[in-house]
Amino acid sequence: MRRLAIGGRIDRSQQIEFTFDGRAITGFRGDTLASALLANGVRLVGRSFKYHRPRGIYSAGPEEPNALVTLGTGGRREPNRAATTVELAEGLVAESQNRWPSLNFDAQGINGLFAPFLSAGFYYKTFMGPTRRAWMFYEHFIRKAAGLGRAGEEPDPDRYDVRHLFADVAVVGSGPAGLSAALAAGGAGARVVLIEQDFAPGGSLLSDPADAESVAWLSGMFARLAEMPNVSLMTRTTAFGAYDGNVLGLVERHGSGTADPKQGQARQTLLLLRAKSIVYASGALERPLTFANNDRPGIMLASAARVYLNRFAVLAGTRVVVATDNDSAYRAAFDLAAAGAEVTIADGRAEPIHELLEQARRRGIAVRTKSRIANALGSRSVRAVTLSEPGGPATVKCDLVAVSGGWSATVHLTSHLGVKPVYREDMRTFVPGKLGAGLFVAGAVTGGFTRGGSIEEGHRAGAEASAFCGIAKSVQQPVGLELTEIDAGSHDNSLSASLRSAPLPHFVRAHDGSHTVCPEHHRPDRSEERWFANRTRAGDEKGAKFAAGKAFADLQMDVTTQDIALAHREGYESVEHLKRYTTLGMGTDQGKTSNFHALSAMAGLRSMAVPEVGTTTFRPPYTPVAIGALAGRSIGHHYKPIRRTPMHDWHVANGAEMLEGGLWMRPWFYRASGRDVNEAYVAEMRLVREAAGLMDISTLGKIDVQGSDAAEFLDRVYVNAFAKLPVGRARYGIMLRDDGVVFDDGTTSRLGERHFFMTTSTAKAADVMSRLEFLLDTAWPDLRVSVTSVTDEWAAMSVAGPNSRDILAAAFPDLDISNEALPHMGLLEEKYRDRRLRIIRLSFSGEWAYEIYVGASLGTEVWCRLMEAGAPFGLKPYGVEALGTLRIEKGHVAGPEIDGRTTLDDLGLGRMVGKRSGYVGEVLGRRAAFSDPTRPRLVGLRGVEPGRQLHAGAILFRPGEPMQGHGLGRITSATYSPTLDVWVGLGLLARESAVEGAEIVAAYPITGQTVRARVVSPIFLDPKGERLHG
Amino acid sequence: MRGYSAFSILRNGLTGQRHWRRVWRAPDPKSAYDVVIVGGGGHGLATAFYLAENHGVRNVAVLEKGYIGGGNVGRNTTIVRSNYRLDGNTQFYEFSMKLWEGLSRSLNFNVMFSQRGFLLTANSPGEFDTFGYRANVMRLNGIDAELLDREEVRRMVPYLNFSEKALFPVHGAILQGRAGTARHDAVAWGYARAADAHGIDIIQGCEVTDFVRHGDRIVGVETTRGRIAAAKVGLAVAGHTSVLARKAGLELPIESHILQAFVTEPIKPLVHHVVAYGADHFYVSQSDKGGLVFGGGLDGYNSYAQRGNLGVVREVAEASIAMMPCISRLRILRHWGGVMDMTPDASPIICPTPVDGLYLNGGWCYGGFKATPASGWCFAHTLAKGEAHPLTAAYRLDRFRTGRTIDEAGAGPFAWLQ
Amino acid sequence: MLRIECPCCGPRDHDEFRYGGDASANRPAYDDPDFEAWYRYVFVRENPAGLHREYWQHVIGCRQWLVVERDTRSHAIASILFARETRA
Amino acid sequence: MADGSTMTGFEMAADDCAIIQFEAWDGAMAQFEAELPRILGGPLPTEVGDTARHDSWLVIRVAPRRFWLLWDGPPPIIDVDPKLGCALPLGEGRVRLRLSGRGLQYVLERCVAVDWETLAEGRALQTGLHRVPVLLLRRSALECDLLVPRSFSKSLIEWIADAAAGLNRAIYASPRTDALSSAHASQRTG
Repeated sequence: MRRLAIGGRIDRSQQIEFTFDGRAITGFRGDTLASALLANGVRLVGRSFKYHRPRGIYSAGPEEPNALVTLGTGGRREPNRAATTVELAEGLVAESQNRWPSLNFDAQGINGLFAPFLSAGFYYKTFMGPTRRAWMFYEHFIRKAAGLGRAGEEPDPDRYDVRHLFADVAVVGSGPAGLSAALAAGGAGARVVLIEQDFAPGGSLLSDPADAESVAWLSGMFARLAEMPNVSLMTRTTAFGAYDGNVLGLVERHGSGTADPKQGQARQTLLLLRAKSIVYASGALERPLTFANNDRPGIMLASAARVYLNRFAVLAGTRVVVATDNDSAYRAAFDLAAAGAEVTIADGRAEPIHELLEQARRRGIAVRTKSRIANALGSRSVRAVTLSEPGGPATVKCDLVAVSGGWSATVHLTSHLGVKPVYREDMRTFVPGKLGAGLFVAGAVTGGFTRGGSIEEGHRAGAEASAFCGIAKSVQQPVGLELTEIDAGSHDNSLSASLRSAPLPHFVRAHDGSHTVCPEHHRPDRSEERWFANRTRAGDEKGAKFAAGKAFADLQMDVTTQDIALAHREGYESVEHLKRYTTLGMGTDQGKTSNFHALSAMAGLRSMAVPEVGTTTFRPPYTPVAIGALAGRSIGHHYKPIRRTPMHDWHVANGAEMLEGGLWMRPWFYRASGRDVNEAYVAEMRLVREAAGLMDISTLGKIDVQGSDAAEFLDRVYVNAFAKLPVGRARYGIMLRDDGVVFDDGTTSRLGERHFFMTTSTAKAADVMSRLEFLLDTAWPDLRVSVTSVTDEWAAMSVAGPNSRDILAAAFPDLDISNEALPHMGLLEEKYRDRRLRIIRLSFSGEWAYEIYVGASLGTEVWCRLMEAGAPFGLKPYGVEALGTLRIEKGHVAGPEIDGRTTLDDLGLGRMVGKRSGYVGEVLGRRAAFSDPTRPRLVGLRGVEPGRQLHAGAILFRPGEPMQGHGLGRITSATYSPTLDVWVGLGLLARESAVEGAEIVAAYPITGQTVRARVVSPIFLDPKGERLHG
Repeated sequence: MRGYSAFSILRNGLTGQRHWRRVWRAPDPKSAYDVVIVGGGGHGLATAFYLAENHGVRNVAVLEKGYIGGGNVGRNTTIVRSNYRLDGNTQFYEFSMKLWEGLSRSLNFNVMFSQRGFLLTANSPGEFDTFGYRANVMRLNGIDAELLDREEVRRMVPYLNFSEKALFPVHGAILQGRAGTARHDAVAWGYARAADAHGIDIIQGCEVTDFVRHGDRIVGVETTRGRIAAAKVGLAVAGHTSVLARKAGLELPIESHILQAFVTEPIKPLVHHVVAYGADHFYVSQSDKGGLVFGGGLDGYNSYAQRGNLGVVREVAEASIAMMPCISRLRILRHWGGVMDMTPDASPIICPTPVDGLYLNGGWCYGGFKATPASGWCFAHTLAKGEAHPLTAAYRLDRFRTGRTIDEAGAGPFAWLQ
Repeated sequence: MLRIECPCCGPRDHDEFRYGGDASANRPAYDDPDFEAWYRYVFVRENPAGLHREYWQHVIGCRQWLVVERDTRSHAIASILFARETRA
Repeated sequence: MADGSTMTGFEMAADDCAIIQFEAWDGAMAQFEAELPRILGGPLPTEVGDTARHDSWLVIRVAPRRFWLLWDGPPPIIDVDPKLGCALPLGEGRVRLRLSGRGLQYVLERCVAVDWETLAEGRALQTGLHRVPVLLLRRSALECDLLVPRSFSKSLIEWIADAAAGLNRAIYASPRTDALSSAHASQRTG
């Protein structure tokens, strides 16, 4: 293995230092990690998943099954990256994985000795005893042995971004078909996004020798595309998934030349591309060959050997056996020979075409027909292969085996939306099925593997795609490759900024000027398939003695042909069972190189045709996607957008401990009130009961309801009547769901004959709003009602406590807030500094209280005005914890009681309905079970053991009853009542037991506590409401 | 059935795995059975097994239109727990848990039931209160449950987000130690093998296209492999319940919705429990192979497509990092969707139906996997005796009419919000 | 990602919308006391594998409730109307 | 496609503006559309998303029967015939963010899932910004306004500032609102 002195698309002037397993290595700009390792003679790159066999570099792309490494350290540690897709960058730290203590000596290599017992699914058949929990014991060791790389436990320090993109035509893949499609669509005037996963565009053309005519063609295309401002080329961008609505999920990796992103730059960007039309020009992937020890380092795909040679100037071996069942590998053979390697071709076919044989002969390449590799020799590196030939076995020494088992069209994206691929017999590959409107395919993904054809198809698809978008200017088709003049000089100078974002390959003439008509048709025959099936069957019969070693169908998952045979023998013969039983195709490569052979093996075993066996479902992502990229910027404090009330900053500045609820930040308690929440809420309750407290209630949902039918509308959505509510008065109302269960509660005030102001709970505000709109749009469109959320419009605060009237009067001396002008449940609409001011006298705490609404921009001003005016009256702020406990004393239900299961009667609110009918939830609210005697009913619970705490979540039992099952109910809310100096709670208790005065036991088994309590009225405080009315 | 054991592994290892035989036969359907179970998923296969095992009913066929275990039993996040609070659910799921605990041994098939603990974080004081209620109910029903405070959670799962600035800080958690995961495919295969050993016919590639009636009674099914007569027909087809039931003239309160699941690349052990996020839709465990398996909420609209939308993928990714910041750099290998048969209260329906001869096992929502053993046990009872098993007495179809719904989430009759 | 073409705002990602379920179920008149009618409206679902009439509200947009016909197997959308346009 | 790191210039400022919502009753639309222009002294936009500008006001059609009147300065008092429709002030509940600069598209692509390139100048649309409903008004090639709910405004300003990380940007707060204080903070750290 060596780097050639000239040639390739690397920039020898830019050296890049990196480390692999601590060893400092140098590569060049334009290298991948894999090419740089190969160039430096690193052949052993990792250990396999199950048997810990030595593994090298197998491919040159995202299909890589073997060369998985861990990149980075600390929070940047990233396991299982395919070295073939890692763009070499300065300071890159790579580490081999799944080995201990070292890559060269791996203790778990011993697993190979136990291989006879570690067949597919062996774990389903054992580890079941001696005890029921025995599995947990075995599992511990199995888990440690499994897994690939080790992940970091520190947070990821890097930034990810999300971008929303729109295009007329998206083109996936920048090979000959994709470039032609982009040119046709772009030329027609469509907005085109051309997507390339590699850091260099060009697709398969990048693997041609630098002096090939295709290189000139490529630079010609770049030049033409660069002149089109409506065409964007995105390199380093993987289309990982196709989703409904022609949405493509893309991940763009930002190459900054260094291993880690620069300050402020995103490491990756998730691009959500909404395209009117999509052209899939995603190409094809070469398939391996299956033979004993086909996993040895030094064995790689023929196309990969060619990529390393021509693109990266790395000659991966000097004595090469090219094994193939089709024509395409001859290209690799010819190029390797031209680079000076001694090449032998083992062609499994009986009669390759004469022209190929002739060309091989001219290059001094020995072609052996009807020749297949039976076994590879060597352990950490291949050193020879045994060929199975009609005349008997032959051994050929070699240091590189380049294999080609045909090509599989990259159909993944085309089948993400459930379109099953169909089998194309002549090319032995699955190709995309019938796609929906606006979706097109071109190039190798269609199973056609000629370049001329790809260019033509690409052009046609691009034109059709733009026509689909209603853009139909025709554009001249690019000339076919065969006709192109070579002009390797004119390439990158004319490229626009949009193309320049990709590092351009350096086109250098190769030392060997010769070029040839390369085989483009891969002309496969089925002999390989039949041969493989026969071998598998033979293996099935001979068992462990099969061949000379393991023949891997799935290199990454260590699934052998024997495993497939075993799955078949045991009846796991559907492709999905095969996959699930053997784990075939479940690796990070998603079986890109393994699936087809496994399918054809199973087809052979079942004596069925490949399409009858079918294929497994292709799932996104096409290649693994970092979770961080999917989350983008929605992490940390941007995880969710937070809502702040107009007085937020005041609360924070004045020592409030804030608590999130429904994305609102609300004062939980104020630190001035106590050291912790328990101390603080009691102090804040006392404050409200004894003086006055000020509470920010801006988070309540607020809905403006207007129109001549507004009263009628409210009569229907609330269980209680609003039509007769006088202007200037407020009323508490309850809404049900259609199934008769309580939905939400709140207060609605009448501002005018046709105008109401509704409040909802904080939690249900959005649901209530949407439901009201639903009823108006779908059920009662004849009602003249307009509903609009005004939650954000108003700052709202509640001043509550015996001193509240004095405080309000002091704050707004011009207002008449006498009992006559503003009675309980009365409303005043006034002006404050030319803005609307709304004061409603109502109480949640049970104290004399006012709710004050003012335009949000004046919220803090009015709040401060009240605080100032209230200071002499002892006014202090209180938080939601105190609010939630104050209302318990008063027996007001809230979230813990309105839990989506309780009815009006359950909550003791049935009387609100009276004799009304025609409200939402009425009919189903009369379902039989809603009057069961075991149905819960709201009760008050008063602790009878001094100092012993009642707990929300405690389960209620009759005294002496065994404490098991679900009890008679539970405590929903509980608090210490400073007013009564006992613990009190609200509970839901079976109606038959909800007898006031009865004693009940509240059990809290988690702490082992049981507390006795008495069933009382839920209204602990001021049952006659004297505090409210004065 | 040849027994599986360490010895059989050893013997086969030394003899080239030649002695293993088919795990279940591939019989042609007979013309008539005592019971035909439609649906070769976990529930259908478990039902078949318990019909033979508990009730001696062996003349049974399980008809599967594709391959067995191809539906939700093979595409879930493998979580097994019994941490329910409402009467009806609590006992049923705990019974299922007990069956899980002995399942590998009763089936002689290692379903890899791993009781590694299910930990659900509480991310607000209010949520912690409701966990107290749930934990108390569990204890009172003989189910293990613990409440952990913030520090106890930190000791167990130090990689969660314990930042003081976290938007949804960890207040504590509820832990069920006996909960865990099982190897989902193995459950289908294990039941299939055990049922097959009792002589039950498991027929794959056999789609039921219609029902055969005699008067008002269902007396068989039409299939792509011909007519099959049956004294009783049991439906266990999850997401496809509505479509088949309608062919039998049965209207149901069921909607089909997509729930997505995700798996990352395999890594060395990192997540040792099942961990779920109380503040949003996210739950994760690590498979024995090493991949993190996780899921989120429903996609939110009726669907029969076994794939999800990218919006939910993003939401799940966001929630995962909010709960577990170190997950950011891990990569998703695959994501897929299962079709959930959602009911208006998110609880299942197992009962005889108003259509004579037709029995229903469906409406499992997203909770079907953990219920598999108990569902099979109770549905077998229902089919054998013609009446509900006491443990599934509450899972009646008419509960929506009577109001005896079992709505753990309190989300109301909106299947997509459950 | 579904793309739903709001009749007045244009095509948007479905996460701008709030799902409202089956639009083929007939809501009884507000004062209709017929238990069976309400039971069927609230609970019984055809749940077709195929074309499904369903409500969506463009809640992060014009707030209009829409009736969308969508295939539940392919997610292809056949028609979209304002709910107010669909009343008889 | 331009690379964000080389793009310069993005400014964001926040202020208040008066908004009045007009809604016509279903069935009274034609009369309403005849009446309202008389009161306003100018025509109404015809399609949702269209705007009509007068000297001191801008009307945006936000829904088939809804219009928003935006007004710099104290809100006008406009009575609508209750037989035709109704009016409602909404300006307190929203903050107007004014975004401009060559980096505008860079920022918007990272914030909203709508196509800026096909949004004509003078057009408005309602969409989600970090899943919060906002109204986006394109004022010119490199300028737009976002009307965002006041409770979310601080979060959204931080969100937009975060999207602009990597751009040279200036973020101003109008003296009339304190919503931007944290945006300054994020600018320092970003």
